[in-house]
Amino acid sequence: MSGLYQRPISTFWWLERRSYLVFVLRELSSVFVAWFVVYLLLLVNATSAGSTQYERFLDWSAHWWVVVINLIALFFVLLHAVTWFGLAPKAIVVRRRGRRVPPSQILVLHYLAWLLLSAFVAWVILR
Amino acid sequence: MADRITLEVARYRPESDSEPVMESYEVPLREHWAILDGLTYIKDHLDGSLSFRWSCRMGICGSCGMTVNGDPTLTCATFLTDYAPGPVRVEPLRNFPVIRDLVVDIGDFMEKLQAVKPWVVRDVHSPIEAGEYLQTPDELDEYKQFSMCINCMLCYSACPVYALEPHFLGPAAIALAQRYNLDSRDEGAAEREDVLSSPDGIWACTFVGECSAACPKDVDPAAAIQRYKVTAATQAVKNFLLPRGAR
Amino acid sequence: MTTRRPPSPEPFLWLLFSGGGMIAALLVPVLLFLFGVAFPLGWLTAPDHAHLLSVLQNPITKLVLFGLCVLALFHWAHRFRYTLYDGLQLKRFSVPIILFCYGGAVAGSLISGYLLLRA
Amino acid sequence: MATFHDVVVIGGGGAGLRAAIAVAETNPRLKVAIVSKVYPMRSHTVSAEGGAAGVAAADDSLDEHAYDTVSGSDWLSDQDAVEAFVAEAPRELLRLEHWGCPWSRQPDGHIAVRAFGGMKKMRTWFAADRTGFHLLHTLFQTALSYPDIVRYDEWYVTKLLVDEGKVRGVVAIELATGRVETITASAVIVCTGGCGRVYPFTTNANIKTGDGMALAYRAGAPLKDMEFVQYHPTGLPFTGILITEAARAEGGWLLNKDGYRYLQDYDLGQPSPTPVLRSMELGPRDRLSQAFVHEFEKGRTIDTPYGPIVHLDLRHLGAKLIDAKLPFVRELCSKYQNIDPVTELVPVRPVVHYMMGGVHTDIHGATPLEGLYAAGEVACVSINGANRLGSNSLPECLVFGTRAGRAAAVFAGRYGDTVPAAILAQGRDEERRLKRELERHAEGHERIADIRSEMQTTMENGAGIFRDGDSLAKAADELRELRVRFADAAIDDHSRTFNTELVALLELSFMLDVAESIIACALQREESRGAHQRTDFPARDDARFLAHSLITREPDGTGRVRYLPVTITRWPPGERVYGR
Ligand SMILES: Cc1cc2nc3c(=O)[nH]c(=O)nc-3n(C[C@H](O)[C@H](O)[C@H](O)COP(=O)(O)OP(=O)(O)OC[C@H]3O[C@@H](n4cnc5c(N)ncnc54)[C@H](O)[C@@H]3O)c2cc1C
Ligand code: SF4
Ligand code: F3S
Ligand code: FES
Repeated sequence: MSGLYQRPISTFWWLERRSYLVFVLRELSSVFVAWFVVYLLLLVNATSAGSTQYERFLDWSAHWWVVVINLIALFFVLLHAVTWFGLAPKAIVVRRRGRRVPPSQILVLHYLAWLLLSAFVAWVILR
Repeated sequence: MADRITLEVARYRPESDSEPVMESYEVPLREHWAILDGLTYIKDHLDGSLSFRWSCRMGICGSCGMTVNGDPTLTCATFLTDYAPGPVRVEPLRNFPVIRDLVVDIGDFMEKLQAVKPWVVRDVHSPIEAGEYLQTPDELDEYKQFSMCINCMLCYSACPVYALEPHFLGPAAIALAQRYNLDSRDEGAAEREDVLSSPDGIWACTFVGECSAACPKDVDPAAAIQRYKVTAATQAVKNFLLPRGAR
Repeated sequence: MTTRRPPSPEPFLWLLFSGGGMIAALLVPVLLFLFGVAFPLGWLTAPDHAHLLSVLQNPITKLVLFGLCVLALFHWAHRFRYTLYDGLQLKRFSVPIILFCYGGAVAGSLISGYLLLRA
Repeated sequence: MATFHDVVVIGGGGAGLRAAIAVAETNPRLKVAIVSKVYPMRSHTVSAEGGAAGVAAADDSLDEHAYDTVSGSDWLSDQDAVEAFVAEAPRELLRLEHWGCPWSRQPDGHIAVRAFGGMKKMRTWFAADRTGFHLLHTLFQTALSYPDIVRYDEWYVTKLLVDEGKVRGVVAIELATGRVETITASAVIVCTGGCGRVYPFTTNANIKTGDGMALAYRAGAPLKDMEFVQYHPTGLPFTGILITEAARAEGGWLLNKDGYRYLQDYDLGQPSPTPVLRSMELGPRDRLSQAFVHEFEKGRTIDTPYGPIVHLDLRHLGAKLIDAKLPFVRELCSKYQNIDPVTELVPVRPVVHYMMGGVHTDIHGATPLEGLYAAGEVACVSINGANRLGSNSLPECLVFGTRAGRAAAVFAGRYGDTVPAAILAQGRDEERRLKRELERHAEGHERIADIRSEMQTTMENGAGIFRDGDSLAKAADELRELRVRFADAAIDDHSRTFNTELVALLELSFMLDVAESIIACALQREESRGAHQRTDFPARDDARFLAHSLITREPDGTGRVRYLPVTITRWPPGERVYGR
């Protein structure tokens, strides 16, 4: 066959379509999930090291740049949560009495679980 | 409404071009005219050398997929008026080698399709005289959605993983494998597992989801892939935990 | 009898990834909001040290946090690996990428285990 | 260069795929190839919507299916063929079920059947309203499981190679490269489908250009009953997209401009709220299309930019039934007509749909030319006679595809792979001819599309739902002129790679042959029967024309028509009665 043309793929292919960009951002959310683990471990470390260390951590966490990082991280983590719940019903097929539970119901259940768990965690911490 | 619209069409003539060039044509803008009608108008009246595939012009044969204004589209099922006042960019489907103008090479998919064994596999085929295999409407619903694929290749064209990783089995082939896996008459799931659950199979899919967004027949190949990931992962855990004989 | 390939690690990695994705989606937003935003900005008063320590020292908390850390790290490792493959088209460096990602997850898991046990 | 296969099947539609599988099943040692101008799953079978008939219900019988088919054909079908057909259809449909076809089911898991036009019992198997799509994909995917079936996808056959009265292969162009190759064989099965594109307004896909009819005709095989062209009563205006008969079988009504169910005026029974088999909207297609023309003449149709229309009313069926049984109809209406049949009337008009005629074969799919077989819409066995019943065509593809495949396998098994030198020489000649055509037409002046559309208008005016001696004679003259103009047709495309304009040119030349044969046969048949309605000879004339017309090509290129008696086994010709 004379010359097939193969379209080159640009390094920035994910800028070509909005949906690709959202996808890449969604994938990048994992970096912020990892960041959160680091942040959490710092908190754990400080807490177990005593109240002065804990106060130090609180002060550090209030630095403007730490807050900015965390705000960005929160945005990405929320993006992660929303996209994750949005896609979960596609993978999960639940059957009740032989009938398939509609995906919309599964979605609602996910959000409910999210809400309850978040409230519970907040209660444990703020109690 | 203006009565004409411009189509910018990608032309690629392998004998003379090293890459596609865009050419503009003016075609009538009429109600009910699909993009495809614009292209056939060009071929019939303006330039007979434009090459593209089409056949049924009712959205079922899967021939006429192209990239319209950047989106993978069935050109017989999208209408010029939706793009008015234009211009409309018509290019070949992305992610496939271009043979000529708007015609792409889908040989790769045809091989992958065969690789997933899209046919009923059974240990024992019951004789025709024994009548049909019973299948309730609910059992039919289990796989029906995945049986709607017209092999139009829009999903491959939309999937960035396929663009980057040509060995990726891809959405439609996996959806069709699932169509048989979920069919109550089929017993071939184990035979398909090796191909599906390979690094170039489902695990290469990062759930971009664009395949399902592009699919004109609501096959939802992304769902097929994710569901199979759950199945394959469960199977792998089982294989890992249970000794060989007990499986 | 069909001959099987040696079991591939992909399904297990994917399970870890999915587990991490789910637990991260459920727990991380609220935790990050409280400790990363609300307390530092003074929207809410941070819990006192004694209370937090007692929560932390509860074995159930330790278990949950350990699970969260491990799964979330593997979630990152898996997703980040593919982001490097696809987003930056670095698949040709897959060996160092795999080492970096999953190695990082394993190391992070060990550290988190140590820190949580000690707490 | 030449490749050999024991059996070459031209066409990868329902008939071609079934035939190829039958060859592989009959004799696994044979090498079989499918040559198709489109990927098999793009073949036109994919568009079939309504269903496939085969006796399945307990209250039904083979005899009743046979009788409906024979009377539906206006007694022009061969009854031995019909009997074989109805006997084997259920088996073939079941086999397809075993291969995975997602037939619609009853709650208990058995196959569901629906009513169809001209059928006295419910016996049409369906897969929602995408029957052809599911049938074709099932066949194609099943064919993939036979490693011995070789495919030439997107290869265009230009000629059958004949030596000493035996067909020994084909010449085909690989579209992707423009390469011309001789593919030799011991037997060739033509399964190239119909020729609706000879007319301007048709349900048929772009690829249905009668290639196989012309290939066989040029090779010396006769065409049979070419004057019988089926108009389907319900096509969408402009696009010609089919609204399946299943829409009426599920209870749809045809209304004229006054909202009146006009079919009651045409001896098709009395209206009732629920569908009655073989009555009103469930009458046969020829009668329904003819009724439309009469309504038009009475001024009771509705004028639109795309011609006169009547309305198909599905509103009383409700969204639930429409979504369950006619989802594709709803999709097509909303996509292509911007209407929702749940709440709105669907505009429809008769549209060219199917060729009853085709390559003359016996009940084993064999043509009079040794080594040449045919099956599917391209062939005329004949079970369809003067009018095909809806849902008989898909099972016909299966039953006679199988039969042709078996017969060809047995025939080819007796040959070795030595191919006469004369065949190879012919192949090289054809290659040179194609090259010359391209060069010659590069200098041409007439647009292919212009000639084609004039041919189509000629056919519609000359041999439409109603025709007469004058209109046919005029059409014959016009076709002769078009042939002259065709010699000067222009090709803009000088590339070898995927040259669709060359294909269009070759298709047009095939269509001109087919068009001429339709006109010639229609001129000679001085009676009205089924889909062939002569206003100058309005009555059926069994004394002269209870016979198949056979047209063969004379050395000078003209067609010669003769007649072959109809085989009658158990159902002597009678009156066609519907609605009573
Ligand atoms: C819209 C529509 C709806 C229908 N609905 C029904 C229904 O509900 N029930 C029913 O029984 N019937 C129905 N029919 C009729 C039925 O679908 C067709 O008669 C039947 O599918 C024809 O199948 P086939 O295999 O003969 O040909 P096709 O499916 O048309 O296949 C022809 C094949 O030949 C190949 N070919 C043609 N020319 C060449 C060449 N020169 N070189 C190489 N290859 C070539 C093509 O590539 C193709 O693969 C319908 C028809 C239409 C148009
Ligand atoms: S899954 Fe959808 S988009 Fe992909 S080939 Fe099938 S029909 Fe086309
Ligand atoms: S777009 Fe591609 S990555 Fe997966 S979900 Fe669809 S196949
Ligand atoms: S032409 Fe068949 S899908 Fe568009």
